[in-house]
Amino acid sequence: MPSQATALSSGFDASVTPLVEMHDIDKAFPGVRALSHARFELRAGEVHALMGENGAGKSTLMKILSGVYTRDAGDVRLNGQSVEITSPRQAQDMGIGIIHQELALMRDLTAAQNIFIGREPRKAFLLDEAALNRNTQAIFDSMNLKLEPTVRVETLTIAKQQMVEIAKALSYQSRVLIMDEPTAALNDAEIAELFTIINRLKAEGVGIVYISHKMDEIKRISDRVTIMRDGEYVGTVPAMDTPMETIISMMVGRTLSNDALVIPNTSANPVALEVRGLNRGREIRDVSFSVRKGEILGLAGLMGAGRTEVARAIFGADPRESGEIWVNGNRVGISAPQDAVRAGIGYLSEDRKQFGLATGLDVRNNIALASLERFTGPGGVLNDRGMQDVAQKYITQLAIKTPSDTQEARLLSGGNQQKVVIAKWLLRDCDILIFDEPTRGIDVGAKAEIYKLLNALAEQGRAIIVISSELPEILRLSHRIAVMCEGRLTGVLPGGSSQEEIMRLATLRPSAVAETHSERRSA
Amino acid sequence: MTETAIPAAKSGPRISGAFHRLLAFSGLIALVVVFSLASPNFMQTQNVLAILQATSVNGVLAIAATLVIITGGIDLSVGTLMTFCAVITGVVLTNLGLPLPLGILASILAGTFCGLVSGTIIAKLKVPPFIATLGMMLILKGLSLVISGTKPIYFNDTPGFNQIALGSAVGSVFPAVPVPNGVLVLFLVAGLAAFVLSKTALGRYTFALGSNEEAVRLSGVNVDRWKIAVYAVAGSICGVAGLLIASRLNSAQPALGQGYELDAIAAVVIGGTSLSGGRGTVVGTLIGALIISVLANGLRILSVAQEWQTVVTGCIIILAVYADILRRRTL
Amino acid sequence: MTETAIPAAKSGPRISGAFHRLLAFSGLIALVVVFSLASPNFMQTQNVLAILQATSVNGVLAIAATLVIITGGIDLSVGTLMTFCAVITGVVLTNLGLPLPLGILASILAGTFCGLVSGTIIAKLKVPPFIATLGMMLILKGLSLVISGTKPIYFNDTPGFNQIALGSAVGSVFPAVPVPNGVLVLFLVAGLAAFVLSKTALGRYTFALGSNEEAVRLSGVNVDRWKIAVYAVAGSICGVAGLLIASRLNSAQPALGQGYELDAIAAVVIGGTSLSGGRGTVVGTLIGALIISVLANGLRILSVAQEWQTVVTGCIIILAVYADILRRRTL
Amino acid sequence: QENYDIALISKGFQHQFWQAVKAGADKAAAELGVTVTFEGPESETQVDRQMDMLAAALSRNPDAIGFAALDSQAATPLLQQAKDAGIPVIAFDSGVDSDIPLTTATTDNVAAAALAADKMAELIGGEGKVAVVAHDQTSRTGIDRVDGFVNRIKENYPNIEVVSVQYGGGDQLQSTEITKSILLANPDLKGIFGANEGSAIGVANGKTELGSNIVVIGFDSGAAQKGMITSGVMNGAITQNPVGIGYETVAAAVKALKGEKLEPVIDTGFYYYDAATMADPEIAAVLYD
Ligand SMILES: Nc1ncnc2c1ncn2[C@@H]1O[C@H](COP(=O)(O)OP(=O)(O)OP(=O)(O)O)[C@@H](O)[C@H]1O
Ligand SMILES: Nc1ncnc2c1ncn2[C@@H]1O[C@H](COP(=O)(O)OP(=O)(O)OP(=O)(O)O)[C@@H](O)[C@H]1O
Ligand SMILES: [Mg+2]
Ligand SMILES: [Mg+2]
Repeated sequence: MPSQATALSSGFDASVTPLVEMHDIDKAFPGVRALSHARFELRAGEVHALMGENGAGKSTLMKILSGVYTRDAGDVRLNGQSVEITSPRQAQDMGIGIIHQELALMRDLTAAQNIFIGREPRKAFLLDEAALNRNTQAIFDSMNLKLEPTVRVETLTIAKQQMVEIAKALSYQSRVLIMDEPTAALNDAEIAELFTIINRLKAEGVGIVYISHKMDEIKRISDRVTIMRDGEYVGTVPAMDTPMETIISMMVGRTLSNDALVIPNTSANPVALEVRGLNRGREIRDVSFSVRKGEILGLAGLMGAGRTEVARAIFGADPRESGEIWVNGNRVGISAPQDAVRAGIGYLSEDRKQFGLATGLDVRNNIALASLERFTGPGGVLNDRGMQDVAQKYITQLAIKTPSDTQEARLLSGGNQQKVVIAKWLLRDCDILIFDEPTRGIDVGAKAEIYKLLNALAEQGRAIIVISSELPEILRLSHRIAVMCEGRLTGVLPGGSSQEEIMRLATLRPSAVAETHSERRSA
Repeated sequence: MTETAIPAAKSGPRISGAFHRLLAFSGLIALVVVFSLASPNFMQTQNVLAILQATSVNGVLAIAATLVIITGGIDLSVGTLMTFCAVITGVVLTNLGLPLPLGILASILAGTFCGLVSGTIIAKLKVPPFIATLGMMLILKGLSLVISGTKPIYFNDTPGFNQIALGSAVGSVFPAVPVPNGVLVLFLVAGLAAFVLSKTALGRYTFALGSNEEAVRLSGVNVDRWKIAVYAVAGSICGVAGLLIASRLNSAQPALGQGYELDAIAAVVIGGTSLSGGRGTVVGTLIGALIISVLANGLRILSVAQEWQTVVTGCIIILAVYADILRRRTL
Repeated sequence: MTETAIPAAKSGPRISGAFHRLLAFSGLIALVVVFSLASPNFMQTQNVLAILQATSVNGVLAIAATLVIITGGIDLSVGTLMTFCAVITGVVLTNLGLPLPLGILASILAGTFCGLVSGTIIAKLKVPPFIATLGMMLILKGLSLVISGTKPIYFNDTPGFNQIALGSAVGSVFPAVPVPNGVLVLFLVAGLAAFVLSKTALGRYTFALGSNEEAVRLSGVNVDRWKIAVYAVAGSICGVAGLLIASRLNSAQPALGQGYELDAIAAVVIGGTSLSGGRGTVVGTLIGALIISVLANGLRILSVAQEWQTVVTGCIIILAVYADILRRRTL
Repeated sequence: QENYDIALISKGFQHQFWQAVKAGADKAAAELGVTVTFEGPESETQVDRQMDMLAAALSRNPDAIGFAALDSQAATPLLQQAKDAGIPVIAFDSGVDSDIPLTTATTDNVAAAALAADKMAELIGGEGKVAVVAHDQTSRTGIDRVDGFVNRIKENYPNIEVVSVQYGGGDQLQSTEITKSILLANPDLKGIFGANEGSAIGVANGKTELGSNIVVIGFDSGAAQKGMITSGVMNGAITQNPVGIGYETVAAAVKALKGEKLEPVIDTGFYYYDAATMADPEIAAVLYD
């Protein structure tokens, strides 16, 4: 194992007082020791990445810093002063802002109302809605974000919701800005935009904590990396000079193999799923494609291209105006998800909190949720024992970090929640699987695990559609790549195509002039 | 209550909010049209005024309930709180013989105070709103009886008192439309509540709390304080309802009030406010309250047997709400 | 209703579920202890049996309400549905003169059918549960009066009928503890409901629906069917309540029932089931129902004046729930 | 003298009528040196709640019980229990179909309502349309008073038509709304009978609000109704003697406890009163505030 415990202040002048110091932080939840002697340090003007596997304690540590949780033990210093942070309000007043991993928006309010909640501009005791929207527009403009301040958050895709959260955090003009997986739902263009903002803030002397499972991002923007494992501090290393493999092995405690993509020849396999002339309004326009048995079809496109819409329409989650769906050469009528599942189609939603997880149920029942009839005996009595066994199997196989299979799903870390939802579909054993952003919020180790799993499923002869906004992921997995833009399928590429080819199709706009970022910028 | 979160308004152009709102009247208008055709007596000025008058107390209570329901809470105590406020007014005006303005003030203060107490129990002690306001409902019911000595308190010594609900300031200017003051009070309260909801910080937090209380808390807002404020405002509105009913009956009837909460909440829900919080309008609640009174009045005007009135009311409430759902779905 | 998602259990080791559940009795036990000390008559067999008897109808209704509330819905029609079922039994046994088992069957089938209708309106027409069951409540109230001709139907021609609630199968074996059959029925229904909730697919879906209905739908589950099933089962339980009350009064009282829904829902919520769905227990509901009857009985035994009974009941309901919240927080 | 504990289970609690019964009972209790408790359910439909109250009262082991049955059959098992325990039972307000109660202190509601019909007929000149606003469709008093009124009209006054009978639960506000809609639906209506205190006041309020001049006959008394009769809004009303009912019930219980013989029925009587007769000593004695 490479040298880990590099000095905390590596690469920095040790005489300057750090913005934030956290020492020996402990935090336990019932049945879980989330943090144990955790350590962290942040300086003004640096981007400090916090890395670790799912459930390593990253979010918990940052929630302690931002006043959401109180620590059980340890010391937090701000500008060298010991502080007690007991509420989010207090953290804000101290200049600590956070973008939470799990979106915390008020769905019935508008974007602007969300951003300025608690700090609404007033005019003689009344809310000044005009100023509110103006200020919001200014923030959106500075982010090059094309969004109406008056749009209700509920109607936004998670990517846009994530952008609203970012705008909200920026509006506080904090000295310390914590970003807990801000890019999990973003596409490349938006990520680039975010990084511009980060660099600007950095130049202004803001200290930024950056949590992400996307390895490439770490190299691109962070100055230092602190690695955590199982709630403990592992080490802090300079981002530039440390090889990625070292960071990963510090995270997972072993080295990961990085298998190259092997594209099997599936052209002779029978078609498993065929979609013909799918249409709905402006979101889905005449989409037709097919997937063969044993094939992984990547579905690429920019945010809002309509990939999720297509998947939901196939699955019967949303109505469609026209279009036929054929499974194994037979036309199937799908008007509700249960029809799709009966036809052997499974769909993993991109929004686990809203559509994937029954947060009040425990891990076991979430995994079994789509397959309950398999465990139902005479008289409707459930075989809980059997459910427990399969739950245990998936907890082991996917390395789901949970004290037991009876832990409530909402208490798991974000990435582990995602694994639970994946397990649900693996257990259901569908012949056709549509995975919408399956690795959102999942750590490198588990990601590799899931890639392996998808490959194994394909080898077993299943047809798989993977929707992902991460091009490397699409390229790493897909045997063929379908690309969408503005509701249309703009092309299908063979596996191993280049990023440029995909991007060309993804921006092949059928519609006339669309506002571009550069136009906005000049405005 | 869980609502299916199918992204509804995905296709088709958005139609303007005003038109949308106009259509919300459709259930009400349908009822009015049917009753007008069925009975010539229905649309007479006097009957229309009777309907409005009949809406006033329930309408005001329903507005109070609307505020609380938008926060995602519920208030079962609106009815008995109204009675309690009426009794307090009775004590102030009749038993203590103080002047009218003090009686009015006492009612509203009593309502505000009780709302504060409920709100505090809910926000600080984390007792679910259903339980806190159920407890309040019982406590206030008992206290009204205790304070009044289980007897009505009459306002015979305060001559102007019954003008609050029954007089007609409008009628004294336009004798052709003697709209009772009680109805004016209803519209005044509605206007104020709508204003508070849309223009003030209190209104903003009311919606925010019902939308995602945890998010509001994480945004550093003092959630408890605002929640208590909402219950207090709702309480003060119940105080207004107490004045209205006392004025109308020219007495504080200590035994009245229980059961009124169901009508009030029904008006709110018929008006399209969701019991899970985060959304709702005062206009919707007014329409809901009107639907209830129009139904009751119309069926009586048609001399439908009482047991059948109940059956028909049940059916029409379901149908009205279903029509509203269909309308929203197809738009 | 929004619940603050503050991580409740902040520190300390997990204690076993059984111990936890035992502590939930604490509010009830405290009440029993206080009343026993205050009055020697309270703990006498006869009075304990009277309390249990008084719990039976509300307890059964509360169990029906529990199922629905766990799905995130609400059922306001439990009280009038109970009455409707009693009236149907009256028609079958007295008016038609059919044999007792058919009367029992009729009550349960009537309940199931009405539950099916409510469930269908909710699941298929997407009418909010509050409105659908409010409508049902009114429809059934009216229909009970219509069918019975607004008069009670007596069961004098069916001699065994009043044994359903009043007889004592236990007493015929152990004469010292003549537990009325009505109480046995309550425990039987509770046991069955607890079994269904914890061991069967229906139970699992009940919790899942209340937890995240959309996630269940997207798991390929026929959400509508299960939802309708829950309301139907709840309806059949109301049918049992109808038998109990009819047997106890030896008559079907057509005007009874409205207002009973509030007591039933109160028992559910006092028992720790959340109105936002996804969690709840039958045992909790039983305790909630017992707390309500013990309170009513104890205060009467102590000859507390009726208006003060109400006040004290309100306070204790709030306190009992608050104590439960404190207990969960400190564990 | 022993301090007897007497439990009165009535049909209601909050209505002024029942409060007047309670007042009579309290008066007797004070005079006779006994303790009295008084309880009744929320509404007169809640037969089972009344059973719970009776059961709790029995558990208390009182010396005697006064009982106004909402449904006499339903109470039979508990009354039997009282008898077995040697607790004397006095019925009040309405009879119990059973030989357990030693006596019944009551009014004949059918006859009382029939008297209201006679007065109504007299005041409207023997012809025209009338209506009834009653408190309850299923309770004994509700049924008796509506039947008493309607049947007397049918039998004796062929030119009078009862166009509507509606029920407002004894709630003043609801009865007001009902009255207004009846008046608006029947502009030629001559009179309305309000079958209990809340209904009667509601009817009078509805009449005032619409500025109508129909004949209103009420039932029971209370300060409001007396005021309305004085002011002429209400033409007159039937009153029972609730204070007397309460008083006689307790007195009978004490007699029974002392082993004295009781009459099978104590008729406490009813009266028609109007502005002219209200001050008569005989009437004033049975009116209450
Ligand atoms: N409120 C809670 N109650 C119980 N356990 C919790 C709670 N919050 C977090 N945990 C547990 O604490 C551990 C650390 O969780 P945390 O959310 O900090 O992980 P993370 O490093 O952010 O992971 P991810 O990358 O998946 O977001 C996990 O095992 C999680 O299940
Ligand atoms: N809940 C919603 N309400 C309104 N519009 C929506 C909603 N969800 C998506 N849309 C719109 O529908 C279009 C297609 O969105 P969709 O989520 O299908 O895109 P996608 O290709 O899956 O992109 P991504 O998943 O990366 O966001 C976009 O214009 C989006 O703004
Ligand atoms: Mg995390
Ligand atoms: Mg998508």
